[in-house]
Amino acid sequence: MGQRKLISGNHAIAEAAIRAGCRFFAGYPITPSSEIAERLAELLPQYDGIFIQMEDEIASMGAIIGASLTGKKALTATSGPGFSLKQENLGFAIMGEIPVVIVNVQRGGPSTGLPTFPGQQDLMQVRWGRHGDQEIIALVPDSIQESYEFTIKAFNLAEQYRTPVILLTDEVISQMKEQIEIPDDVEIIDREFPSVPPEEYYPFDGSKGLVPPLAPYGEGYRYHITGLAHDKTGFPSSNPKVVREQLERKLNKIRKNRDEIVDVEEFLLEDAEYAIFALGSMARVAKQVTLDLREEGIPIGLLRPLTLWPFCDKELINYAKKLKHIFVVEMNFGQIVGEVERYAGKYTKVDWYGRADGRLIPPREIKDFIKERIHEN
Amino acid sequence: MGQRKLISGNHAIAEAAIRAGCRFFAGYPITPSSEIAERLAELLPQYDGIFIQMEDEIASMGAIIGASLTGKKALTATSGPGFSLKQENLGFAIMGEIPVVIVNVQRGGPSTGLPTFPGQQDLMQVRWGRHGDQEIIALVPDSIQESYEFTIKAFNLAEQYRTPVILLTDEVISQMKEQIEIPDDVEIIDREFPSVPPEEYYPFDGSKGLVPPLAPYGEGYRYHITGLAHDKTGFPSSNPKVVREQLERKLNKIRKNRDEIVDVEEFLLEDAEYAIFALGSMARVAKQVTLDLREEGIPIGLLRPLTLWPFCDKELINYAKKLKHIFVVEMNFGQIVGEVERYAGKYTKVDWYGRADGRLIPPREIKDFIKERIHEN
Amino acid sequence: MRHEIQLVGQGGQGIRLAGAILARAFGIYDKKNIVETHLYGAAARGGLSESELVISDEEIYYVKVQNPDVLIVLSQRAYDDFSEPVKNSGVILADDFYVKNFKGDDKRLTLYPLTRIALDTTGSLIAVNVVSLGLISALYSVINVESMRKAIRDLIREKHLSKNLEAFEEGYKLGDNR
Amino acid sequence: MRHEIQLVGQGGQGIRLAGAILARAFGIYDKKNIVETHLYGAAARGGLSESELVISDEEIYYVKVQNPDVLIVLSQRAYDDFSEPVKNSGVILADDFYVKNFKGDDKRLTLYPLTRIALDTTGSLIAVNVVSLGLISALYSVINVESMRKAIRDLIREKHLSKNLEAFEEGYKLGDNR
Amino acid sequence: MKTELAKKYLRLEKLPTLWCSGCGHGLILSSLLRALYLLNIEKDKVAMVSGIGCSGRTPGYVDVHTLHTTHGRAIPFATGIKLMKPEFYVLAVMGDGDCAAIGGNHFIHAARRNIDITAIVYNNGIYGMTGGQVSPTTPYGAYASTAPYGQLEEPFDIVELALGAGATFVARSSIDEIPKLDRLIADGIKHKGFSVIDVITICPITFGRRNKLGEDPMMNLRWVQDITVPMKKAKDMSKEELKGKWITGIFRDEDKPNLIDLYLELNKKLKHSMVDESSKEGVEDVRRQDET
Amino acid sequence: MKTELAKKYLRLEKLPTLWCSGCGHGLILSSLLRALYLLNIEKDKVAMVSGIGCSGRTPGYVDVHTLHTTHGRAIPFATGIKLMKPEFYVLAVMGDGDCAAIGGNHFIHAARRNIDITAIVYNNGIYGMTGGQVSPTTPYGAYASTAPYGQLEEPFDIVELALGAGATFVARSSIDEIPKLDRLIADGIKHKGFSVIDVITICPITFGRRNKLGEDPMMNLRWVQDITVPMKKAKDMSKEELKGKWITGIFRDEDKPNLIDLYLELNKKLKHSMVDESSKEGVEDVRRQDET
Amino acid sequence: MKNKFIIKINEKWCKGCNLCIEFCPKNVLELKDAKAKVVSPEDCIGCYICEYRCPDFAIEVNKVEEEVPVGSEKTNKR
Amino acid sequence: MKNKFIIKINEKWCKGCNLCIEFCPKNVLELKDAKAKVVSPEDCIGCYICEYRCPDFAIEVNKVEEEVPVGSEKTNKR
Ligand SMILES: Cc1ncc(C[n+]2csc(CCOP(=O)(O)OP(=O)(O)O)c2C)c(N)n1
Ligand SMILES: Cc1ncc(C[n+]2csc(CCOP(=O)(O)OP(=O)(O)O)c2C)c(N)n1
Ligand code: SF4
Ligand code: SF4
Ligand code: SF4
Ligand code: SF4
Ligand code: SF4
Ligand code: SF4
Ligand SMILES: [Mg+2]
Ligand SMILES: [Mg+2]
Repeated sequence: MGQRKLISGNHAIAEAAIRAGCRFFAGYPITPSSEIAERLAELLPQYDGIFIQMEDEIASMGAIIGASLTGKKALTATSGPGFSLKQENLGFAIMGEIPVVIVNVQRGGPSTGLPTFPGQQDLMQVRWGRHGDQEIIALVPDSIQESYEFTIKAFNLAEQYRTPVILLTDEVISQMKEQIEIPDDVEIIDREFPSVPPEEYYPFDGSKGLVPPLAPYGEGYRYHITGLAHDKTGFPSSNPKVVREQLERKLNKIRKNRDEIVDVEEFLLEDAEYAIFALGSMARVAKQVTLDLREEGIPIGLLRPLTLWPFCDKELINYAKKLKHIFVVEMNFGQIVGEVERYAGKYTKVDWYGRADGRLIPPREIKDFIKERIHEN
Repeated sequence: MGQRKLISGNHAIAEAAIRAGCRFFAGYPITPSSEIAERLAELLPQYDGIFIQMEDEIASMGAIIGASLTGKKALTATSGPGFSLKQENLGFAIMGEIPVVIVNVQRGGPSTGLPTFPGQQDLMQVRWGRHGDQEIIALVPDSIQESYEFTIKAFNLAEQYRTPVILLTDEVISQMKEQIEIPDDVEIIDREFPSVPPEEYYPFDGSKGLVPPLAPYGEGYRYHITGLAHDKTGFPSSNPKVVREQLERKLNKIRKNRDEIVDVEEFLLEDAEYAIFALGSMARVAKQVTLDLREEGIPIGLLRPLTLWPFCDKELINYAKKLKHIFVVEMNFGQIVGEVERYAGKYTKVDWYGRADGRLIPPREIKDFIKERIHEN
Repeated sequence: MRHEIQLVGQGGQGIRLAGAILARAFGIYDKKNIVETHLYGAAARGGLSESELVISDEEIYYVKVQNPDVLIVLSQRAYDDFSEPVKNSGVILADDFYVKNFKGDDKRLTLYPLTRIALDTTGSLIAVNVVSLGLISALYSVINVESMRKAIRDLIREKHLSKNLEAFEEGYKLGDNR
Repeated sequence: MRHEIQLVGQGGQGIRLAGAILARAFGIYDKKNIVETHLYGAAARGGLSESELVISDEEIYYVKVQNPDVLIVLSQRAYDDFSEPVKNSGVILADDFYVKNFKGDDKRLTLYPLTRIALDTTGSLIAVNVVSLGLISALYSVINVESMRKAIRDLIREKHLSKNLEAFEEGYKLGDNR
Repeated sequence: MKTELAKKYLRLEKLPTLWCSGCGHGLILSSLLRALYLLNIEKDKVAMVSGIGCSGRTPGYVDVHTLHTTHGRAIPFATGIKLMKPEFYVLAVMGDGDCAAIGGNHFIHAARRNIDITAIVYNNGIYGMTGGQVSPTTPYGAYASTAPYGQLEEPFDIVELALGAGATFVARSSIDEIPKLDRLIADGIKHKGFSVIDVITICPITFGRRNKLGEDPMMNLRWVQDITVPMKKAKDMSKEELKGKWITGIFRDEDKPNLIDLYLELNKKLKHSMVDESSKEGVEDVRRQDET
Repeated sequence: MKTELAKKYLRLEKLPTLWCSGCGHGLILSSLLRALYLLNIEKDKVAMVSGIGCSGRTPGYVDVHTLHTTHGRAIPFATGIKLMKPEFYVLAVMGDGDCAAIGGNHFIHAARRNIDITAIVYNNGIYGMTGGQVSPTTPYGAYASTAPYGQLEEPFDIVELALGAGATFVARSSIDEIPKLDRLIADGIKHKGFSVIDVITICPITFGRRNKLGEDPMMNLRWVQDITVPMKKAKDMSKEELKGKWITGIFRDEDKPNLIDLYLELNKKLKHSMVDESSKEGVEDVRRQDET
Repeated sequence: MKNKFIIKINEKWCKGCNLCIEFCPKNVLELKDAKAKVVSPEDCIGCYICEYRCPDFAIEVNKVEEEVPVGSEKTNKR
Repeated sequence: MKNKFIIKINEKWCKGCNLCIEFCPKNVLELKDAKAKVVSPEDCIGCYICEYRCPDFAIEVNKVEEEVPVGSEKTNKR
């Protein structure tokens, strides 16, 4: 059995990163994420890795992309304001198909907002924060255990799909301490090495699959990467057919693999007539609400996305068809409810409860809301 | 009758800005927006205004906020990569409720993408690009005439609602030339001056309406603005009730006034059974398609949002209830279709056609697509 | 059973360390499920300091304290702002040095000379945290005092350890006597 | 009626200026609706240069040229890449100095010594743009030659004007003669 | 006494400040207020702009036009204000991280432009607000939460950086040089053009504690005395002796046209000489556009 | 001949370059390749990183590991590469806007850190790629599309800026100093630590044309001859005479520990001396966390 | 004509940082209950050091010239 | 033993910028049809200036030592 530990979410992320094989961290301090950096500043040099505090978040994002190209796994961590600054270079990583992991520990927003309080207000930004069409993978833990496991999963997905992955946590999950069990065995996925000799290698060649291998620097494969639209060789092209093919492949490697990537937790849904849809720290609150309502005889369950993006549209629709009513609960002023309405709205009633004032919404409030809505019908 | 001119979209924006009373421009060059800056570099000094090229887009965004606080109207212009960089300070302007206008001339993305080709790939970024909950106003012209008029409207809305407004255009509309008629009279709205003496002035006091007046610097009103959550005085507060009230007011001044703000064009919709939903340069293509299909006897029309955000949900639903089928056409890989599905999906069929390869999608392609879908049913 | 313990005071009273000790005692030595959260404000020093603990044999979903079983208040403001939600059956343990004004007649409240004991045994104000821990270890049956001692040994630096253990025992006596 | 005119060549042949002159002649003097768009590539000089014009009495919705009525090609690459979409009833006017290889037997195509005339009348390659404008003014009835002359006067700098007008007339003669 | 008089610039109801006991930032604020008082500046003519950090709390306490912007961006916001309000005194107060890490670019560009803003750097060599991470002025070898084995990077010399970027008034002082600092800040404010005052200060809580100075403000202040050397004295010291020391004094005080004056001049010139022809005829812009 | 041999570093199939006829950027590229040739550097040990701009096209032509990043960000990407591949020669090629406008902060921080990267600035005093807007090195009074009445701001002196920021190798040259430039670049590459080579170059198309030099490369090159002065000669010139001139030569060449070596040393030390106790026990991190 | 100095400490603002106390050349001040206190006002020489060294606007020194009668506007203001 | 120099111009790469021509001290080169051309190869003194001044890798100067027989590997390579 694995080792038992009592640590914070931020420290769990740092330690899991080491476990996942991360050997480079570049970041810029920001509450409530800084402990990830601080812990890695201690750990990385012990594992022959490198920790660097850069001059800002833009530089941090650039540095981890550079580091990843050498074949190493690289991480950065930030919170809202810093995440906003990273968008341009994050878009570059998506365009260049460079595996990196970005932690966004959500705090209350907008703007400088409430630095020491939680929020779930960057859900849509994660998906749409950048110019240009892009797909992104984002994982949302609701415990320290998951903070650890999803960190490893984030690195795995990044390597497997050759793409940036966001670990989207929040102030509650990152700052609180609870026990976790460090698993003895974890699966670690490393990026594929090209199977062809350098002369035949094209870094964006989709002919053999949606995810072309990425050759690490210094192994005889000398190629070009640009943020410009490019062809399979990596060199710029504005030929509409080429542009489209490349971009579609980049989108499709996520879209077409969504079944492999998307994961949800189904909590007491089997016989449910109602369901809450919630994620991250609010999903924990929702579990409490579910149990409480069940005690009162209401057949309710919880559908919790573990991967926020790609969105769990299929899983949701599947339940929507069976359910009388879905209650979306989030710590913001209306974000993921839009997606739920888009997919479930045709099949069932969708209601929303949420707000963002820096505090977890307590179970009672949600319970009252749901009961009222159920009785209205 | 107004003066007739033959100018490009970018120049129309620059000239309209002067007309709207803009006296400050801070920007950073980027294709295909640079002519806006270049023209204002010529014009502003002639109108006792100031043009400054800043060191980057972040600084440009900061500078126009500073300038606006002095009571002057201020503008910046950019394209995708620069727009991504502006997000953090744009969020500050929303939080601080500071009127400014930002032009985003969309080019092909993602990343550096296709600098000299058009795209409609920042539609969702405009809405969701920042951390924290925010509402934004975004106008989308489809001609040079509208580029001129919407620029003035953007300044008016910014002043009226004390909020940043985005003028979202694209490479086609910004670079092409066509005739416009400069209207003789235009309505110019200036921000409200406080009606109370300085001692009684609170810059975020929502008690008298959703939009508190903003006192210009140097008139005896000395107040504080911060990006932190704050109370009506502008000073930081983390009191959940205060935080929530303030944030809700900021959101509601857009949400509750959506009927005043939202505008759509209804093109041949009166007797339509089908409709295209398209905007900006693609709406012009869609108009051609509509006319062509009408000639073939298909009763189709076009619903075109002039304000992309807030979204024209009501107007759309209204038509969705009557229509057999809505065809969303956009120059990207699926963005605004999500909103259309969310609101119209319950009432009618929604289909999507789009792509982004740097070229306007020609009418024939869209026509074929629509006819095929109609016949399938 | 879900138990909720909350400690509130100001910066410099070792509140967060006390929370960590409790967390460790329950979480590591007693093998209960625990979640520790805390408030930390804008001020680095002198501001409010808070730590809260949810303890349970089952899984803990809602991680924040709602109606504490035990609330320790080490400052007036802590008492003013945090006493209300405490369960009717719960207890409020207040430091008699800092907490002087009370709202009406509160049956949940008891005053203890925590700060004075801290000063007497260690000469330092900060030891008020371990004194408080000693007190609740005696008063509150879910707490295993041996685990607490172990957790203190784990988390307090060598050079302060013996003084702190002494203070802990003094606190314990305070509770045991009553 | 919708008319589509497209000019393609390389940087340094004044393509964009020619497009602007056409746009001005139609748009300002003839009061037609026009839309002028253009391609501009990554290279500042030496790359492809293109300007296209849609002219109509009605509103112009689709702003790009689809099947040009008139295509002027001033480079081989221009011919290779842009001739295909030209209407069957349309014309391709090619410069015989730069365009040398043709695909099969193209009835739409006619060769003209545009560059040579430009060199002869002005001594400069760049005047090929106004020569071309002269040519199409003669060939293409929708074009009002007086408006073209006015537009040239508006847009060409004083010191180059007379030479350019001369080149324009030479181009006009070239079309008128046939 | 002077302090008392300078208190007219305070928002009294906002005090006590949120800074920790003995935080050096308060000393800079009080110097700053006395400088305003010395110059007898009207409150309504002052804008004070900050970024984010403990230093960024400053504007909240001062009864002028105050703006607490985003981290590192005080100067761009200040630039917008100054350009539209040339008659204003515009002060940018920044932490060392704020000014020289994330905000470094704006800082050097303001210096280059010689825009008439006064930049005051609260240089405690650490990120106070976020809990003690290294800053670009953390001394080599010092400990910080993100330098648990000691900082490996060399610090910026803010003065050198400002000089290299072209600032026209550049000075350094410390919280141990009060009331000299009052004068220095006043000189900076009076200076027409970009002025920089780098003030060496202390953060006992996040720097002192990790670096064997403890949380005692006095210990930390003694360290400031240790590492600062007045310019006069420095002249007689060897390079070796000066290693790790910050020299205090005025490094540059230069009269040069400042950006605002140049702008105003241009606008005046244009007002009398020209009207844009294109706005009449739509000609010039066609020509222009075709050129690019 | 040398050029021919240096062509082994070219991606021949990518030529001719997309640069305009007579663009100075090609001259810098050829110097750069000869420098690699001079040092006999293995292609597989070189990473060349650029931002966006005409200068940013450089990596596309060079047969090494090449990365065309976002505008202004060459150095951060290069930093990540260098830190993970200490044995690599990492070159950052940047335009003046790229390096000193949007990228200014990264530039000064790399200098401060003394990270072993070679920065080559293609300094044409203009934004070539976007059509001739002012750059931070546009001379005072020069015309540009965003300075139709002449530039009102003073330019950066890239050398002064680099020196002020702490760079350990700082030199300036021009495209009129070839083949001297080859050597200089080679020196920069060899230098262990951050090296800066500011190369004055020309953009006839967007700068020349607007500034009475026309599009003729020769005219533009003569202007470079005019405005550059070798260090030796400059010593005998007055301040007045040097106004508006760029001095060429090596300004600093200093031996100082560079960041990579410091990191490697630390890692080596740690490897032999410690294991993180907390990973065994979960104790240390509780304690640690409670401290902040 | 000896000057007198009135030292005023604003306890609400004083954070007990000790700086004024450490710097006072005449040991006029002392720390009590985490606040600065004036213990020997008569020793004060009016050097203003305490005022200048206080980071919290919490201590002020005012000269009272003997000729100014107590109760005049000047002293009363405080 | 006089050296000979072979000047090779790659017309595909030459952009006719004129720089080599302007700088050649011996007027060996000329611009024709927008490309550099060698017009008087015999005057070349092998100073390599043209090569160093070309921004486009389009001109190369190679010394042919007289003793090397034509057809040897060394000259053939070109
Ligand atoms: C974009 C962004 N990144 C990071 C932060 C977090 N942050 C707030 S203050 C600060 C640094 C504070 O240090 P300094 O500027 O030296 O000021 P001090 O607190 O020391 O006065 C940081 C990194 C932020 N608010 N925004
Ligand atoms: C974030 C961002 N802002 C602006 C641009 C547009 N842009 C591309 S290159 C460039 C400047 C080019 O000038 P310089 O760096 O001097 O290089 P040059 O072309 O002169 O070699 C600009 C502003 C961009 N690509 N990205
Ligand atoms: S953390 Fe440091 S800088 Fe911030 S207020 Fe406290 S002592 Fe001052
Ligand atoms: S625009 Fe200027 S910098 Fe760019 S390639 Fe042409 S000449 Fe060179
Ligand atoms: S004025 Fe001088 S002597 Fe008097 S209390 Fe203050 S420091 Fe001491
Ligand atoms: S210096 Fe000020 S805050 Fe510190 S002890 Fe003295 S009066 Fe109090
Ligand atoms: S080598 Fe010298 S002499 Fe010979 S062609 Fe070149 S420049 Fe002229
Ligand atoms: S320098 Fe090079 S590109 Fe220019 S003309 Fe000579 S060979 Fe051609
Ligand atoms: Mg600091
Ligand atoms: Mg440049």
